[in-house]
Amino acid sequence: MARVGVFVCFCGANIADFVDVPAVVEEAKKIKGVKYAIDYKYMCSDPGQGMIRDAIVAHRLTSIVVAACSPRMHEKTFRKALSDAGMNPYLLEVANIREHSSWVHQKDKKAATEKSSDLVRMAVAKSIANEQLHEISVPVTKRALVIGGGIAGIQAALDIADARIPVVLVEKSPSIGGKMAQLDETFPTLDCSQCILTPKMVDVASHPYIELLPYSEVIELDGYVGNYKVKIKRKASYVNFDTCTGCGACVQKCPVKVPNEFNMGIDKRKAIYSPFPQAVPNKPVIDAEHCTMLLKGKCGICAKVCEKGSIDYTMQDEIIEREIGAVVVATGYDLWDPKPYEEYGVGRYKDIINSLEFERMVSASGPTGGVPVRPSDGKIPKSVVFIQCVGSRDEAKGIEYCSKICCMYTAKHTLLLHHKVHDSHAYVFYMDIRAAGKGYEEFVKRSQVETGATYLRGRVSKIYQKGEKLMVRGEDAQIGQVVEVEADLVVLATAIYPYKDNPELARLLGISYDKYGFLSEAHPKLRPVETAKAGIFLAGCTQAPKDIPDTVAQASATAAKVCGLFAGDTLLKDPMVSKVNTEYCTGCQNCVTVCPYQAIVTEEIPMGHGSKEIRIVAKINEGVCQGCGSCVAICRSMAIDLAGFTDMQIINEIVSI
Amino acid sequence: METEVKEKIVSIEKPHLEAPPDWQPVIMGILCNWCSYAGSDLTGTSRLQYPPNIRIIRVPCSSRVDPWFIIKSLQTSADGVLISGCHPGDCHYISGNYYARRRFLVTKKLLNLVGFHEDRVQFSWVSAAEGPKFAKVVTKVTEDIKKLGPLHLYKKENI
Amino acid sequence: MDYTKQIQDIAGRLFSEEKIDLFIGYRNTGFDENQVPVLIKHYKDVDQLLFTDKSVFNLANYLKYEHTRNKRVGLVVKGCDSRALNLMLTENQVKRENLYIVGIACEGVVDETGEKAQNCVECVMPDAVIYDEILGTPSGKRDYQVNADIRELDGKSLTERQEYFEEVFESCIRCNACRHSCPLCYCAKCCIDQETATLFQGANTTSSAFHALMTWSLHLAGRCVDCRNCEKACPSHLPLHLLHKQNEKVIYENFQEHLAGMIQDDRGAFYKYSLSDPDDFIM
Amino acid sequence: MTKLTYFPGCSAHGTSEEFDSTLKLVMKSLDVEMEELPDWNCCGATSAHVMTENLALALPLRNLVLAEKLSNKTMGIACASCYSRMKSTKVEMDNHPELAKRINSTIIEEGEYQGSVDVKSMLQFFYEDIGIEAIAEKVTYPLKGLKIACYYGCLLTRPKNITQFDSPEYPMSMDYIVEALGATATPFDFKTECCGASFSISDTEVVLSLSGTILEMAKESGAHLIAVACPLCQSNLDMRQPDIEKKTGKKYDLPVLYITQLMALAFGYPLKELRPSKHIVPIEQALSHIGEEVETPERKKNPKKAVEAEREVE
Repeated sequence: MARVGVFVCFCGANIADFVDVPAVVEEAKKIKGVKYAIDYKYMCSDPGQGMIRDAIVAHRLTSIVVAACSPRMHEKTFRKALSDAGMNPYLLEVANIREHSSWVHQKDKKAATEKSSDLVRMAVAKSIANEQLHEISVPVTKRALVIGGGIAGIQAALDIADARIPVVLVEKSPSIGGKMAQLDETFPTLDCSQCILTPKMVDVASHPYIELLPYSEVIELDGYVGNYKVKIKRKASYVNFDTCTGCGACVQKCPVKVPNEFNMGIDKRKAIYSPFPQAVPNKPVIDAEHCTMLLKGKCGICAKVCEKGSIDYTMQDEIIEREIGAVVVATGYDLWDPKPYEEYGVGRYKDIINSLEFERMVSASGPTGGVPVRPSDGKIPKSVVFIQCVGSRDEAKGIEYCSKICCMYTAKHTLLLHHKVHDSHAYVFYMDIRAAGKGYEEFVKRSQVETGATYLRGRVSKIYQKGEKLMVRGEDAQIGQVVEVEADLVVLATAIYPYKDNPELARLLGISYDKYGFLSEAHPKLRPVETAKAGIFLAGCTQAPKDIPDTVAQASATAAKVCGLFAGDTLLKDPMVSKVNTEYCTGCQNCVTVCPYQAIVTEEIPMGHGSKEIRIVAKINEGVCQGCGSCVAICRSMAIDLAGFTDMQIINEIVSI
Repeated sequence: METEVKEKIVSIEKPHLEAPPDWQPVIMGILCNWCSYAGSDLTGTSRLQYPPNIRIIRVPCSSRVDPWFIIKSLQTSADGVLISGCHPGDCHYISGNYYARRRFLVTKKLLNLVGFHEDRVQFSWVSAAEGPKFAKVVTKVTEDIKKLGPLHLYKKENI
Repeated sequence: MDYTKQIQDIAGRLFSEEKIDLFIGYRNTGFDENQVPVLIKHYKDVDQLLFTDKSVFNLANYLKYEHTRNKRVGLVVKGCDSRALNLMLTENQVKRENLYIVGIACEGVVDETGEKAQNCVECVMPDAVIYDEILGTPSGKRDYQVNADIRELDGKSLTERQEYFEEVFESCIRCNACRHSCPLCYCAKCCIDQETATLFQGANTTSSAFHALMTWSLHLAGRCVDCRNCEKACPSHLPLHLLHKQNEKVIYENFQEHLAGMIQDDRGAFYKYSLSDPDDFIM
Repeated sequence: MTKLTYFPGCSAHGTSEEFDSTLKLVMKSLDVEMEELPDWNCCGATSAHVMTENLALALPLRNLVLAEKLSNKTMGIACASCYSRMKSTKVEMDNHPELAKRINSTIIEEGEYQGSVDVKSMLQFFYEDIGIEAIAEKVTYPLKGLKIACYYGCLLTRPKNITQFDSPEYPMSMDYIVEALGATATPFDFKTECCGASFSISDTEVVLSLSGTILEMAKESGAHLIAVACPLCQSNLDMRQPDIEKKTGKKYDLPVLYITQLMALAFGYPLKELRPSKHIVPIEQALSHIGEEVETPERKKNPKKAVEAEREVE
């Protein structure tokens, strides 16, 4: 027999002024099952909670109703009061008579009082059906997966590993380093990218807590926060990394030449290659698409010259499985393809390049030995036009958003150009200079003063060839005239675009992405590094365009999140999750399709008691279930119910008035 | 015109007994925890007034609402039902309100077929920031139901 | 339409090849020209089988019962029956490998008056959509048409509809024959009989009938294939199809022309959604 | 036998008769039956829509409605300006039914607009409905050796959302046709640049400078002549050429021929059929290049072979 205690709060004047609280108490006393009802000035205060605790003991109450402010406000407080009195905290129900009554019916005290009584009645009815619930504790596998070996992935991996948490770092290309490894110098300090990055790369390789899986891709992830299982495909490198010494003899002798991705195809690499001199791991891989041996079955020079005999043409892709507790996604970005800008003659003129190509040219270790040259004739350009916002901030031909870093690196490029080719002159077509960041504005100023670059505010409308030169025609909005600039080289600041495989990756991870393919954070302001799926975090340009400092900061933030997640041996979880009554379950599995979290699996149970025949029924994975109740509402046989919001509780509420 | 039609319906839809002069409708409000319930709290904190006829039930998500609850409400206590959830795309549980939306439409139409006025069961998307909207919605629903008069159809006490 | 011979041959063949343990078909009632379902267990009985335009019942219904479970069953399905079967397969109620399905390219069956039955006149898919072999020449999918009675009801005023259905619910005796005759009502324990539901309602009242039938039809919304087994089973001859047809109409018109069980692994309309679903009825 | 409704527009019966006549020849050899739109009216060109939008829509709409009375599915339009007006009217009408109703009401005695007839420029018709291969087949006198700069002007491919044909900035359809005729299309950046047509009377200076650069660049590209598909382009580039030469002091002598004239020639019609007399800049000299040896332009890489192509073995 239920023994409900009702505690009605004055909330100072907030409730008392517009609701006849004593009347509500009197009404409450009449409700079937209510053993004790009382009011007090501030139920949430210590004495107020004290009253609850004492009453629970004194009147052997089986459930508690507090009529006060919104449960979103003080539910936790009162639950604590219950557990302090040795009662299961989930036997509490809150009747929201402040937000839902006293504050919204201030002109009609009678009606407000009646309504409050009804709300109490409903709460009592519900509380009678309440069950004892216990927080679910989920075990945690204390190992993190980091997807992407760019600066974001590297930073996240190192920070997590430094907390003595094992990390699996997966990188799709043969070496970690990402886009940052391709850069020459970095704004606003102009320190050389390689010099600050490569030490970190080496740390990754040598860190006892990091398992580096280069030339690999994540192909499957199941499980839930703290208990993920990941399948990783390790692509065949045809080189045995254990025995290979990285001497590079094979690379020298390889007769096949193909465009070098790392250098944006400006020069050629071999079919067996390691992307760049400081690569980590510094072992070559064979590019199966181009290797004569693998294509035609003859050649095999690399195998001949390899003293260690590390070359193995029969190597196959292997699938690696790991158990992990959390995931950091750091897949970075691609450059947007400026094909739609036909008026620029993109693709028709060799001497129009994108900024990353320029970056490679001016890089000391780059294909042109650090001097920018015209791809068409190899001459050193004297007049260079930089065009900003190619794709960015252009709804018509490109994308709406601002790529954030172009203003800065273009300023950097003008400086680098000035340093490498002293008698050169830079023209910059821009829309706005966006230099928000520590030392950024100063840097732009500096570059303008040092290089004397001509900044033209306006869009470029056409580029055409005139003799050797490229004629760049655009508007100079400040003088309101069309200007034509004679250029030897044109550099397009093409937009940052999400890594092309993001949507596919997002699908297999079960997280969401926006219309461009950037992975979506859980909350734009308050949860910028989490995804909607617990235990999966985002770092770097995979979430939005970012510069290096922001990327590193976000990467470290994800590390902090992961460490927090792994702080205890188990995760505590709200017990308001679905449960299956296998007796009624028909195994139609509609709930499986409806569940947004893949929290419902199937299990086989005996047909009847002691029976040999088996049948399939639904099984809730409490760790994953978020308690939305979608499955409950669609379950025709009412075999699923949601703890805390059971059919019985809700129907009780409905019929109580 | 609209009202005329309603008058007609009112007069017939309560064949059993006339509404007492001081009659006040009971409206069952089922709100999702993350958007609409929060929104209704905001209505309170910003002291926006609305008619006191609604009785609010909190559910985690509009997708928790089994059409059965609606039928039950109409069969037992309520003269009208209002169900409110997160705007499409804002569902705290990713897709809950999309499933709910389908069930709501079908339920509404089915009830209408068997003789319930469309306004008896209403739905709304109210976000956590839309305190004023919640007040507006409740006021509208209450007025609609008042026009329709008390619902005796299939109520147990009439059998 | 008469496939008696072929079906007898097929059943015979299946028994002789020991492909099946039992065969579900139709036979004569013995006292009038109507037919009843029959479960054939032995080769010798196959000559009882027949199939004409009086073979009205949906035999898929018998797959939900104990005595067919985990047996190798051969059965005859018309277009509508096969759609129900499709859903039962999708919802894991039967195992495909246990079935030998004799599909019929149906030309429509007759109702008690001897006229072509309404659901056959309005049938969207007369041919079996899933089968091991099919009898007759498939005529393909037809255009969806709104049920005549629903169209008529739409014309009526709210009040007329309300009075009409009040009578319908009043005449229901809560015998649950509709439920038992429906191949898609296979729940171990129907929600209507569960404590939560029964707790607050009188036994056989208009109110409880309203509650029961509404819930029932909503559980079949987006799943009902309009075989009208329920209606044939109803002792009070309630126009149960009205509820289903209304739901079917709303779903077809609003949710990408969804029709239940047309393709395999296509679940009911309530177990999926589209971003473009109508939203205008929501404030 | 393809059938086509033919909308000549004012210039085809005036300044650009040679376009009209050669077009008919070409269509004959491509066995397309052209049926001139009976009782067609002015498209309104640029003047109408500076007056009122209604007029600018009503005038073309009448033609569209008339065209729907004929059995043909497509209306081919000679003049680029007429084409632009018709097509944009069609798009407007198809996308805004209530607007369509309103405008239609002003010319209702001509009939109800159905939107059943498709509107195409002659270039578009050649490229899409006839096809490059079909054109190449008809060639009996290949224009080998002839270097041609194809000039599309502003309206044939723009605005993209109206024309829905070829690339708005760097179209190639005419170039392909020219190649099909055996000639060489030169890489020409100014193929869609403005020639200043609308100023040809009001502010000639503008025309001189704008058309000037076009000729300049065409010459740069090494072309012997310019191919056009629009009477206004033709008249501007051809008629103004002497003045431009006077202004810039350069000698271009770049004859400006209609694509149809070149096709007619390649299809084996005698030179006189091209009506050389109609041209300000004499065309014979340029045409004399036919038969000269030219370095064959590099073929496009077969994408399938791309991997192979970028892969080189020492």
